[in-house]
Amino acid sequence: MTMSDDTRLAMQGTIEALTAGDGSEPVVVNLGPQHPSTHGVFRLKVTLDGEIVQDAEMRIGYLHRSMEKLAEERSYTQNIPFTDRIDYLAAMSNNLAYCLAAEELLGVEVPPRAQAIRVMFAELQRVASHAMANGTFINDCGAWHTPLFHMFRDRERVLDMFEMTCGARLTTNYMRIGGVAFDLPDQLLPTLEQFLADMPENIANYEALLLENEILHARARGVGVISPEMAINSSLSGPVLRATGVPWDLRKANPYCGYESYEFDVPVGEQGDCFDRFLVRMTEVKQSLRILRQVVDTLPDGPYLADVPLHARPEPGESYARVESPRGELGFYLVSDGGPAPYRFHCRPPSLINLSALKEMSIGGTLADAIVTLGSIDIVVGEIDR
Amino acid sequence: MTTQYDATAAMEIVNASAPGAACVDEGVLYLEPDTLADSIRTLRDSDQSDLVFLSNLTAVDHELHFELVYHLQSLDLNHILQVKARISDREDPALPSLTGVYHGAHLQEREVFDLFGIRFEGHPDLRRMFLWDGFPGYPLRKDFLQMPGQVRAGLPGFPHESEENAWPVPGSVPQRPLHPNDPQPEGEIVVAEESEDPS
Amino acid sequence: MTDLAGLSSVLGTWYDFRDLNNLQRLITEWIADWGPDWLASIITGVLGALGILGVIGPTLLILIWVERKVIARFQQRYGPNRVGPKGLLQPVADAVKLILKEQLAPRAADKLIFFLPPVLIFIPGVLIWGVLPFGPRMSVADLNVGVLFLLAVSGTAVLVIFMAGWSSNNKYALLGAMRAVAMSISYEVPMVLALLTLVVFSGTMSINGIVQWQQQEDVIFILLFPLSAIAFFFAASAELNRTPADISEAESEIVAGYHTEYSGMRFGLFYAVELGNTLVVSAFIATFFLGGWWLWGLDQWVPSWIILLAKTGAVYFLLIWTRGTLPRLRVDQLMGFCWKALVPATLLFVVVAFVQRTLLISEGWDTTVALPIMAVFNIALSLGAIMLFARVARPAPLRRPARIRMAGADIGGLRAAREVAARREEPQLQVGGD
Amino acid sequence: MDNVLEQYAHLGILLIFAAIFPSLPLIASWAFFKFGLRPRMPNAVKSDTYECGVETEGPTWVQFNFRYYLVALIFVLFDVEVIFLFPLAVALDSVVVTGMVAALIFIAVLFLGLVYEWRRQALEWR
Repeated sequence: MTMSDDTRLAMQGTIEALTAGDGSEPVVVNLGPQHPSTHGVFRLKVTLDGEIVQDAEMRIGYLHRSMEKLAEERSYTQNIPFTDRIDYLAAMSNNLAYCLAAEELLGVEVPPRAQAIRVMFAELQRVASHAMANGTFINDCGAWHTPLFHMFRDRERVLDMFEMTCGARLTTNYMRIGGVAFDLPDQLLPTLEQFLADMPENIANYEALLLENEILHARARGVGVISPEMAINSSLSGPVLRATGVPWDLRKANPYCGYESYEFDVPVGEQGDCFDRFLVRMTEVKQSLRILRQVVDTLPDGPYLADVPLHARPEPGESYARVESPRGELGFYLVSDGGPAPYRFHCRPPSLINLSALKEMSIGGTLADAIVTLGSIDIVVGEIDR
Repeated sequence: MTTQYDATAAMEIVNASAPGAACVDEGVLYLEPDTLADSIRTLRDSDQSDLVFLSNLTAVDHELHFELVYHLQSLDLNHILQVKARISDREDPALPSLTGVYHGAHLQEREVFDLFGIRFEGHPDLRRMFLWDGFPGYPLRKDFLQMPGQVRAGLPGFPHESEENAWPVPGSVPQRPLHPNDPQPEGEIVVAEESEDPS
Repeated sequence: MTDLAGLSSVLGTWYDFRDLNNLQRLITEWIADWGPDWLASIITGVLGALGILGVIGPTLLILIWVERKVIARFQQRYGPNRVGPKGLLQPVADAVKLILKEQLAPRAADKLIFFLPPVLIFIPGVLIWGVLPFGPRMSVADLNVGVLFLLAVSGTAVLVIFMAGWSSNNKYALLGAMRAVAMSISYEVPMVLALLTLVVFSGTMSINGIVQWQQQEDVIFILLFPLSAIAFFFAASAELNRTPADISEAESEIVAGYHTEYSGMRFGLFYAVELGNTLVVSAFIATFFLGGWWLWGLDQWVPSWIILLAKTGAVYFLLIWTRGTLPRLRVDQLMGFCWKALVPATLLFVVVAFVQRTLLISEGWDTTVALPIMAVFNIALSLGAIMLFARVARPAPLRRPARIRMAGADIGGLRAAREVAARREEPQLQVGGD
Repeated sequence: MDNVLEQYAHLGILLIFAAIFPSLPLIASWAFFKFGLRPRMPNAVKSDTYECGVETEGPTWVQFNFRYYLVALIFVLFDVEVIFLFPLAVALDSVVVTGMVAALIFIAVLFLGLVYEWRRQALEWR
């Protein structure tokens, strides 16, 4: 039987209309600002066709505290507590980056013991922050808080050590221009030794629970994929960049605080998907423990703080210092006009810039994938909004 | 160790394709604002400079002019270059957007637009990011709190908070003689309509 | 068992708690002495219904505590431990709080349909208790088509969920309701097929009949049809909206799914129904696949309903365990798993059941010899089928392993990335893959 | 026969109780409201549709592409046809081999249908 072209076309059209679900309308759904998995007041506005994300747009600004403006009114030392609040899950790293920028501006030499202590706390902070990142990531995949609570246990121990040293757990305000605020208390090193002794077993437990979990693989593999070219072009950094296979780590590329004297490796992924980001973080924790071991073994004696005037007035000039924070490249750009306060204080926030490619990562996936992708980027809203 | 890329070498690369687009002053590379995007594209694509990674993009208000600061990084060659561009027009500062060169410039340019009021021509989605539409003025400008149209010192409340905290309606702004460098309020102040979301 | 010849035997059965049905029978016969037949029937019905609700009500309160405590132990927490001894009164406090809480209804909701679901959703959940045999004759209604009744009644719950989601006029609720419908109708099929296997093999659609068949043949169905049991367990946990299949109320995606807009006691009822359904489904899994009230003669010494409750508790613990351990699947993965793995697997075992049953009947084999052989054969077949389906139905991205390499001295951009990727050494971490 | 009806009557009684039971806490809640123990103070913000704290955009009741109407169709086919197997299963004692062969042919047709759906990507999400 032959069919006229018209009939064939009409039939084809009918089939296409049926299979494409024509006639349906997109639905705009807001995830956030008050949503269980946006990790703060962050809003993701997605346009859905059924369950498929057609468009994703982020709306931020619910937490804006105008830190950059406030900092222009305060002296260099007074600005240190502000940096805690930028990324409240990695306060030590933020302290460190800011102090490095201020030291560059002031030309301060930091004593070796202070350098080692800074590395110790930056790495402890990385362990704590990655524990939080991985735990909440599994939660975003739909687990019922169990891995999160287990990882919180490690984070608690790190925060206890922070408290022991500087009296605060979250907003530590520990680093100073020229060193650190206090020397290590006597109890710290034994506690840290115990922590280092216990962690390998804990990590082995997490790996046993999570790494071969087929559902986790199914949820995170091939989701939120980004190519290395696109990642570099989008200025992504940290585990998100390294998961694409680009071995860029400022601790190796531009060592600060004597990172060049410690042995560690930079883990990189292959696919650039959510699972690789998770694995890179898991592996980085092990490398951080390796660094901590070396810091404890080679901790030098001497002063912990250089002699810097409390209200120093640097020469007019500018400095840009970066550290590898748990979330990526964290930079502080300071401009001095010779006054007691910075003329311009700018923070390069990894959380914000890592979101550059969120739309590209989410489109075409399902709503659930968009949530997993957002969780794998590991944002801190305090750092996005500042 | 990340090295500083030589500004003179970068200037030669830029000027080879577009003469006069770059100059070096006290060791810092300044680019002509009009051809900024093309110059940076040249620096990105050149094998010698290879500045593929936009590390940082921000602006500084130097009162008489704005200075745009770009930190460009080469990952493979491990060097960094600081690039600056100056705009002296305070009323409608504008320069080409880098979004065509670096996708990562997208959010950073929006941030600079939000806080400094510098327009980036060619940016696909240039809206306020941290502050809500209709926020009067640009907070990181040095003259922010002396703005005309500011009824009293300090910031007004959020639009929904109360009547007396509501924003100055354009007609009700006390008319004062404006300094030539001050932004004109008419074009900038938009009354928050109904109660749209604050982003 | 009941012989009402004399007072001593009356007392004998009165105190025989193995089967509470005896008590009911006594009442019926006492009423029959002076009243009409329908009165006896109604009174026994009312007693049965009160008995069921008397089980459900307190059990729900205890179960909330159990679930929170057990999950807390998985998560290295204490769980509720402030209200009452060991926190046992926490659920009571919660219930009081929910009753005293303001009940909001969104302006945009379809009010009539919005108010009905919290009540309606209870009905299928309670009704299927009616066909659950607690003992040899101990059920509210021992239907000869009990299996069909169970499937039909439990299938209506999804309508109520859709009513709730649709009438809320909320996008999360609508998404949750849509997901619930798609998932429930899909998982209905493997559930039906898994039960069909049992019906074919035992030759009866009466639920009590299935238990009695297991008693008679001294075998439990999970040994004979392990894959059907697994499929039924997973399908049931999907119908219950529990992790790993809780997509219709996935909190990290759509806040609370279909009951997002419900507050106060209306939300409390949804919450209670979820737990109640979990309990009744555990009981049915125990009945169908673990022998129900029967346990190799122990039911002669211990009241049969205690045996059933113990088995139910074991299944319930398994459900809590999966909830506390596993992440959630995506909606398309759940559908794919249902249609590409569970449906063919259960269909395969329906065929196996037909063939084996026919062999038993027509060849007249001795079941004490034939059944163990068949069990071994079926277990081997199940393992083979699981391995086959793991290969066929596995999504493409999972076939490659995920690898983490160490960059070593190569630090940089794309060029360094290529160098790291080209190195032939073993990756530091390699997980997954075929 | 009478016995079967009695069983269903019991289920009917259970149905009534099943409707009353969940109503009790709601009635209690309502009574508490009457005694002034439970608040009811709706305002514009409270009775808004919840959408994470922002106003909802666009209508919710739209034609919604759930991409699973095909599955709904397959479900209807499967469920209806599988129900036919239940009587056969119960009556297998009397029809034995003939019944088994009939059942196998029936299942084979069903299975072929499933395989066809699978091959035609009807079971995929997209």
